[in-house]
Amino acid sequence: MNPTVLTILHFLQTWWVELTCGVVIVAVVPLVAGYVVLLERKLMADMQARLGPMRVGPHGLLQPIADAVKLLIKEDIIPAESDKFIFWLAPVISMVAALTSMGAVAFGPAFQVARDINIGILFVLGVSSLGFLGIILGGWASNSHYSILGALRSTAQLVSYETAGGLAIISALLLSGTLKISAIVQAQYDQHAWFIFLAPVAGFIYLVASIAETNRAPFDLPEAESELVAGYMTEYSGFRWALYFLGEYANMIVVGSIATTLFLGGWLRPFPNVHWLNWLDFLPAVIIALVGVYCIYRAGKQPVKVQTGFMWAVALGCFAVAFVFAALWLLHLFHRFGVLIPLNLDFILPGLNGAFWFLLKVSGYIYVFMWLRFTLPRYRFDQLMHLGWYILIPLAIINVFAVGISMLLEANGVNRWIGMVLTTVLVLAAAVFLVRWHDQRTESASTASLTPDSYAG
Amino acid sequence: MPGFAKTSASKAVSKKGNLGNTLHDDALQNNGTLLGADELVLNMGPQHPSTHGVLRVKLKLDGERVRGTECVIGYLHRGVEKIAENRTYQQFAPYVDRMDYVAAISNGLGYCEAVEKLLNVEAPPRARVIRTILTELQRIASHLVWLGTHALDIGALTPLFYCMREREEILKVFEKYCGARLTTHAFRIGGLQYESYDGFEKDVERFCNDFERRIQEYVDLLTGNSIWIGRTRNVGVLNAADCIALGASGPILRAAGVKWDLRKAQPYASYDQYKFEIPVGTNGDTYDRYMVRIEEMRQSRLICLQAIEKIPEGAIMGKVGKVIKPPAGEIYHSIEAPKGILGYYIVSDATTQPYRVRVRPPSFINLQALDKMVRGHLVADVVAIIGTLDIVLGEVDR
Amino acid sequence: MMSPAHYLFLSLALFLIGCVGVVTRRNVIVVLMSIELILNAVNINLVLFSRIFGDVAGQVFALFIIADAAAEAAVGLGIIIAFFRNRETVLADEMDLLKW
Amino acid sequence: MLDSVLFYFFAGVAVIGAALVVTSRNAIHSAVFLITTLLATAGIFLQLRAEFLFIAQIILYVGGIMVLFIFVIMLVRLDVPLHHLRFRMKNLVVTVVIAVLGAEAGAIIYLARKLPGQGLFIQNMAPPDKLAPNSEKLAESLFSGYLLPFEIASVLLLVAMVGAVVMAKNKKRTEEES
Repeated sequence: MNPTVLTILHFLQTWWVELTCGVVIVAVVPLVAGYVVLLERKLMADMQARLGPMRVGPHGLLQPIADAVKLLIKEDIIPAESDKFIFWLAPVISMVAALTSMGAVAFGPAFQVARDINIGILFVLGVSSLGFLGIILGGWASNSHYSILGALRSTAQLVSYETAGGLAIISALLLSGTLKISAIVQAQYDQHAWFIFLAPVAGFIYLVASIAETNRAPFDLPEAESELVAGYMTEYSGFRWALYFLGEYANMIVVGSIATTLFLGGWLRPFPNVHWLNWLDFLPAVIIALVGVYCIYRAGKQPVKVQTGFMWAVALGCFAVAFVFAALWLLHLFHRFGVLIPLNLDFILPGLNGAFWFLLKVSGYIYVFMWLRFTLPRYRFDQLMHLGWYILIPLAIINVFAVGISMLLEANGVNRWIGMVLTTVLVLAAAVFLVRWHDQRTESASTASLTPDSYAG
Repeated sequence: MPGFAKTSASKAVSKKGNLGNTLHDDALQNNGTLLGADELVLNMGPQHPSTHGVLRVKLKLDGERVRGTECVIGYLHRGVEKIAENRTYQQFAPYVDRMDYVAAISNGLGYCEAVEKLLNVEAPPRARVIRTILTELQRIASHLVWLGTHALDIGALTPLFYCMREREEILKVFEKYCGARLTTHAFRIGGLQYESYDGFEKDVERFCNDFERRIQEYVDLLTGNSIWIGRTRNVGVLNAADCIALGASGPILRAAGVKWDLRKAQPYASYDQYKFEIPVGTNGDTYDRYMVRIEEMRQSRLICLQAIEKIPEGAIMGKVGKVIKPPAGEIYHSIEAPKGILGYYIVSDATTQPYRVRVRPPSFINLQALDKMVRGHLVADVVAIIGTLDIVLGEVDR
Repeated sequence: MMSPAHYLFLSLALFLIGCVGVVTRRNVIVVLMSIELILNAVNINLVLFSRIFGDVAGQVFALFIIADAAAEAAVGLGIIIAFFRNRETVLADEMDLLKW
Repeated sequence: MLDSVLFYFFAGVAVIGAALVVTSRNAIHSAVFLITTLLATAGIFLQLRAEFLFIAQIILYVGGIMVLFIFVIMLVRLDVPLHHLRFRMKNLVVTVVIAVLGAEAGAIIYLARKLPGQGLFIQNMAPPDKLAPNSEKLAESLFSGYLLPFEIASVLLLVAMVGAVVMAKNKKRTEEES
């Protein structure tokens, strides 16, 4: 055979999981992001006593596709005095960064593009933080005051909160002792606890910082629609705007993945070490099947025939996925009892199960984002900076020390949980002190006519 | 860093504005500094999500700090006062609904009472009580719109929908009463055209009973929320002296601690028959105005409940002829509209058409306070302050 | 397989381009950026040698250089802002107060 | 095979980016191209098995230093037309650079012909696992043998930070406030 073909085949054989994951990330994430938007609108509607999108498809299920089509065929407007090259480049940076960083995220023990880099978590962090170059450049290139104000806000906000988030991550990395994603998850397995329980304050700080990094409410100042119209996206429309939007939602998934990996046990199921709970491994298949059953139950109540059909289709899809899970499980059983099947699919079942749990946790994390968005008003810029620099960053630094101390205590034979509780109480006391101190400070400052400049924060 | 960007006012409107692009040929003459003393002029509106219509505010910014403002109004000017001079008194009544379209009934009440005063007739007691009920419902509706949009401006998405849900109930009552929801034209000069419909009392009572619980929902979402407090407390402070100097009225004045409410001070309609409190604040900041308006909604609810207890029987129309021809003279009548003191100054030359109608619109006068309130605050506060002023551009521009 | 010479050539190219930038550009910010290019070229060399000899010391020094570049950028840009505030220019040949 | 494709890709991007940094008229464009160059260099680092430096380059250089640059360019107006005042000896400098590069290229080709696989042309560098796991090795080295330089570097950064804050602070405003 032709040696080139052989090389290519060899290449494919070595890298097929990675390639498939890459293709899936590029092809599916935009769709998923679209459905995250739909989910957000539905949840928002539910919390606001209304229905949300209902027109396109049953319960608006086809809304993301309609939105995508609409955005694609929309006129592409480039402002006359803008810097065309950078105007074109900025949204692309935003989205490419988000999608690339997803490459190193391990969605399950088997699904990861950059499988073995030993700086995995740093890669995800670093590359996803490149996305805001897109924001700042886009804001600058649009040649609009709103845009540039949004871009400047975004820069200041990201720089501040990435510091806090990074310090929170260091707490978790202290516990895991490695930067490799699979090893971090393994460490949580070995230590019999998710790191959120060992470093709760760090988890909380990362939650806040990640909301700020993804520009979500209550930290959505760079795109605060009531102040800056749309912030850095003001001049963008059509598909470029969609790229920004996509980048933003992909970024949400990325920070959710980081948080899940570091604090929520990655792809581990709840209580992975407790063997009498091994039946939980069936749960993904059961849950998906139950969703299918629910769809059938709802299908009978649909007012229109098309919708009934659609619901049935969704249900069948769920059953198919559940069947894949179950079939793989059965294969696994066969394997264990000596029935040999020539395919080596051993890694797929834990992989799929892991992916299920992982995505479930990420969804939970994103749900918290949305919930906060519907509930809270928006911070003002100086308040945001003060929260970042006067409270979160000192607290994160203190927390790094606290986690270190509790690890030292554990190494010296103190029960881990006692050490954890002690240090956490100390950190919380520090937090209370910081908040009090800051409140007093702002109270005295508010009497002065001018507060210090907020960008310098 | 202060003063990150500078473009002079003339530049902002000329073709320039790319901060740091190579395209500027006038950069040398203009010596464009971005740092230091000069200001960035930000044109907020007339198309802007939170200027509540077509208000345009030119903000002079240093960084994000506001150094000065200039309001440009008139984008919604329709010449309502001039139109009045070519309409009969009855014909003009629907026009006043289009001024403050969020509180159309209050506008109508003010106008009808002013003309009645000019004619020297009084609406019969039944009409006056029904007017009071509808006007108080309208006050609640107006405050609900204010609360929802104000919260939305500050970034809380959800209260808007809760507020609209309750406002919908009020608008349903209006619709049942006179067929219209927004610009109702509910009252006529001399009384009412329509009898209250069957079950009017019951509808109002049901709404009022529900409403206490609903207010609690907004309060739960906002009042104790530290972000909300941070965004509103000490923001846009306007003390009593400033309020009086600027002519600010309504909740803005009361939030500054001045207990002035025309419903008590110069009772009109049937307000003298009911017991209610005038809520006042202390600091005159945005938070106080919020609290005052929330409390006013509660008081309006109490007024409604008292009023439906005893709606007197009798005629609903006073002794007003088909053709209204007031004697020559002039009259000023003012009422406490949801947004402040709404006054009508009408000059009659003893014809069927007014010689001149001048409206004292509360929004317009309250808007004067904007500049004083926003100086030294951030851009985000401008939005909060415009929200707390509760302006309606239809009334500002007329 | 790439030989060290390839990397050294790349490094030299970046270094020289950086030098051209430092010498020819008038805009101080671009001059600073060119200096970053030069530092970057040095980093490539250090990392290459660390790879050749299998000794991590080269990477350590590359890390120090990155830290140094950060410090340089911070101070340099601070000076530029301060200068710009006083003289309203960032062009090198207009910074001639000492040329009297 | 894959190695050389990657090398030529990254090297090409780096060199073209660098050339554009120096030649583009707009400072923001320069910054964007510098980011491209830095990212390509990061790719080269990865190829040289310096994973930690790869990510340090991305986080520190691109995510930190370059953002600082862009921020300052946005603050400072840089739009004086450049064509009427040019560096007189530009052509000379460019010629010299091209000559040096050409000489180097010629020397490399000549040497490669003469001494294949030796000296600068060795095919097998140290085994890659000698540097792995990279971040652990680097950390050990940094916190044992190079602890003093490391601390000095951190002091340097602190001094730079203080200096930058002092210099960039607007004196007029601070006086007003106090």
